[in-house]
Amino acid sequence: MTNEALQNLINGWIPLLEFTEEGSQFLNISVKPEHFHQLMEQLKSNSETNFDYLFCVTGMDWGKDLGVIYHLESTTHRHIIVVKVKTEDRENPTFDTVSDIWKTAEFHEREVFDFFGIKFNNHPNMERLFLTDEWEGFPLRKDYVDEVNMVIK
Amino acid sequence: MILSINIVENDIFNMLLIAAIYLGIFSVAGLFLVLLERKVAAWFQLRLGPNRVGPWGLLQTMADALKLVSKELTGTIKADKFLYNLAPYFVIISSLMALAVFPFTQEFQAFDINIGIFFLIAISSIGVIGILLGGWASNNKFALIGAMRSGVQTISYELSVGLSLVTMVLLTGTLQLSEIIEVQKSGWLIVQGHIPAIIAFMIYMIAGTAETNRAPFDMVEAESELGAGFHTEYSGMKFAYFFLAEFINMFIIAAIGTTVFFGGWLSPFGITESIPWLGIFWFLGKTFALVFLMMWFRWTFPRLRVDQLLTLEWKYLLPLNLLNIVLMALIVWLGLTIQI
Amino acid sequence: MERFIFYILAVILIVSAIASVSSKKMLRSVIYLLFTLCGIAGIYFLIDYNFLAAIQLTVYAGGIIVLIIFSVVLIHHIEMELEVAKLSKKIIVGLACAIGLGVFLTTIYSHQFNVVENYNSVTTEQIGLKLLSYEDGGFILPFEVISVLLLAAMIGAIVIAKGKKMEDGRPKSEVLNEDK
Amino acid sequence: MDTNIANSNLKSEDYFINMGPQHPATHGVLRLLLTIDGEIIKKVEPDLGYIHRSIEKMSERDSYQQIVHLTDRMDYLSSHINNEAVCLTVENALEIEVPERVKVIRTIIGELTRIASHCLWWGVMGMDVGALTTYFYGFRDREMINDIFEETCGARLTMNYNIPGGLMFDIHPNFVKRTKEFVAHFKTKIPEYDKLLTGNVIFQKRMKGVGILSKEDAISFGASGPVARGSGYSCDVRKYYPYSALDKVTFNEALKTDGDSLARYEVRIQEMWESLSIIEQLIDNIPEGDYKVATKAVIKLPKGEFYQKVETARGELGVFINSTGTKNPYRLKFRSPGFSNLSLLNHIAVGGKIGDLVASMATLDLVIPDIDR
Repeated sequence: MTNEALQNLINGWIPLLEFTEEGSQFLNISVKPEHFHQLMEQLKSNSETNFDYLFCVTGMDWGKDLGVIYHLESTTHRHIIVVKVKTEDRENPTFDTVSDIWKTAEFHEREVFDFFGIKFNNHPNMERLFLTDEWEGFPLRKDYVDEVNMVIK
Repeated sequence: MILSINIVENDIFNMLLIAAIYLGIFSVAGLFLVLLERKVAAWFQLRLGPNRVGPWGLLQTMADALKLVSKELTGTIKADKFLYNLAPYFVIISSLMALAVFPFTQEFQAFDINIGIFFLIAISSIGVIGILLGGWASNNKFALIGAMRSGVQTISYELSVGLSLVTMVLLTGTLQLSEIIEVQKSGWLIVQGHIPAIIAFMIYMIAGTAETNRAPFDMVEAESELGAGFHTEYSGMKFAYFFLAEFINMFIIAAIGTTVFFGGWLSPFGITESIPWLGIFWFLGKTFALVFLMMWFRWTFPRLRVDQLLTLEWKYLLPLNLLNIVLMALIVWLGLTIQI
Repeated sequence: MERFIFYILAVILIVSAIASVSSKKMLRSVIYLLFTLCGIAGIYFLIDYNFLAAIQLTVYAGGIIVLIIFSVVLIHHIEMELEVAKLSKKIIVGLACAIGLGVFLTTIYSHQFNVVENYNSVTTEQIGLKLLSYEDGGFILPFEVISVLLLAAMIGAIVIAKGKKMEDGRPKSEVLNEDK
Repeated sequence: MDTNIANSNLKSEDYFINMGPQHPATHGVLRLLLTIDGEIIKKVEPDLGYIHRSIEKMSERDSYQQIVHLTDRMDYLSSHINNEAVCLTVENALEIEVPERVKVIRTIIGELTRIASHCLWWGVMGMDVGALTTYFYGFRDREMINDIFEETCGARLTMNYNIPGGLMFDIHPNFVKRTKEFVAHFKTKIPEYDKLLTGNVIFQKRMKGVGILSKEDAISFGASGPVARGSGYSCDVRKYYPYSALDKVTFNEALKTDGDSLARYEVRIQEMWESLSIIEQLIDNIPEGDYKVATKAVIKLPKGEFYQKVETARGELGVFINSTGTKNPYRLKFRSPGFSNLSLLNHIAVGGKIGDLVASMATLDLVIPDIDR
């Protein structure tokens, strides 16, 4: 399915979606956190989109916002879409988990939590994955400072 | 030099001498087998193997033994020290005791007991206690799992070893090792007993390999699963005891096979009958051929899984073995044996 | 010489028997028991009862001790120690043991033992014939009775090992519990 | 005594085992927390991060040329393909068209890397199921490939042969000859692999029906590479999103539908044949031309987001770059195949024996630095 067709199809499902193709080879959708889980569920279950393969989950720190970028692919239609969700709450950023939709998300979301401190509601095991439990801070955030170990030019 | 030590006199000096000679045989055979294993492994794996220490690497295992002797002994803090230290001796003493009853030649036999084969089976059942103890007393979970596996494995495969030997005892009518060889002067037992004897030999080799905890039945060590299994926490000389015992056990299994199936020190067709001391070369030659077979298994086969191991024993080997005994009994009863 | 070996074996037997009942760690008791059994096997060897000695080693040392070790290892942790009995119990047991020993020793010393002349070792063949003979002094009946007993034990073991019967993929007991 | 209390006393406790971080079967510093019941696995919980070097954070500080060097250290067995992934992303973003010669050489070396990686996997796979000899057979053939690499780019493992815009140097004059020798040699060796291991009854029994992964689960767990293709999920990036010279060659995607360990094993053996076929198609007609195009000393990517997939020996490697137009990426994310493949280990191991866990973990072909990045 082409990007326009996808945009037209998805546009009606959820309010307040933003579509863009600027600066990216895929169709990007920005969604509000409260509608996020609903959108993802529909993207997977709708037979025309059928995004059953979540292949990349990227935590992002845009300076002001924290968010997560999901790269989705459909193994039947072979189209790709990018879903972005962001929040301005840097103290306690929380999104809904999608590990109930794609099992791989369980590990990827733990990685995002580990490095960005973004929590996921209803996640079965929301603990640090790579770093030790007593680690302070979230290293991949732009404002993370570690005077001893970090070399920044 | 021919050692006529068949008649044990009530002389302490004599006993000590025999004990010393056997200890010598034991350690030399152990070290040589380790070297042989490494050479065979290298041959199978397109490598050179040890070739630095001594001519053709002959002294390599000596160097390794020296290294092991001089190593620090370590252990876990909460280990049951008494049992932990005791375990290697169980393993090594049981294999040393078994060595005593073999007739290396007609004369060279320390202890010609009238229940030779039964004695060997009895002794080999004690070695497993050492492994169980070592695994438990190390206070290591991997070691414990290895020990439990070993217990299960040895108890199961002892049956097959015993029954396949019983099959051959039907032919000989005696348990005494020297007499078993006497019987074979009219044809090695594997010839005399033809088909059932060959089946019994195959079962014996499979079960014997399992009994010594060697690949493909090395569940006990299973280095990709359990690290080093029951001897994970052993180091230095105590580890060397386990290591040496494994090789001596392999030698013992092969020696029993030689004695029972291939005529012990008898030469083929009696070609060296006139020179009795040549018997030791025949005995060792046959034994090392069987040892080589076991090494061949080890360096070719993948390891079985623990449940497959038990399935093999209880569902295939044991029923086959029982059938084989009936078959052999029939053959002996009807006089269908082949005599040369 | 034989006397010398006998005393060594006797010392091993007595010391390990005492250690077996007095050790606080369960697995150690089992090992002392193993020493006792091995010592008995040694005495059998000494008096040329080779078959009996080998049986002693296979069945008791190799079989039963391994099973005991197995069960101990499965339930017993390395740090666990047995409880010490109360003093009153200790005294009662000690008295009972002393009485037993006394009876035993008086019996032995009041009997006149004769040294066997023309002793010859029993072969396996003789034992086998005796076991399967149905004439006078034959052991065929006890032999068969014991094999039936062993069969019963084996079936029992299989029934226990098989565990609960499954009904619709669940253990039967669970289904029964729901009905109550 | 109350019967309930008696029952609760008889209840067995969970038995925990730490497999790793130093353990022969985890192939690196991976720690698995196993919950077992006797020999049967009840739960597998991976504990990661023992060799995490934060390559993603380091990338935010480095120039694009420098980032290429970091990727060698991720999946060190597919180092060339990792390099290629970053280079392709940068080239696509800058809209540079690299010469045909570069594309062909990249593809040939990529496939050689894949064969080398599978050789190593085959060796250690055999070791994991207890056949120790396979290790030396696998390494014997891998050594030939490493020699070719050494001659061409000076390194055997972390090659660094790719740079944004082409290759570091031209190929060695012997490259074509030696690669052809290797192909001829290796064609006689894969049947040997089958003889030694694949056909063995014990091996078949160890692998068949062990660690079953259905197609749906494979997709849901984000599996890729041979792991997913063993479950019948056709996902070869080389087929669906061909890069470099892969659109000029014909090859079959190795697919098996059983989903067990044996299927994953057979897929990899099949892939070695396919890689040989790709090399054969390209090796005789490497086009003449430059081995690189000139790029600026300081590469600045345009503002935007760029994503590139490549197929490493372990599966789909994705490089996601978010650029703000400076000389460093604002955010760089590697979607590593091993990380997703590891996430399904618990799923396929539960209910099996410890031996099954080791066998099915070997067929996942994990490289820990790839997971720990």
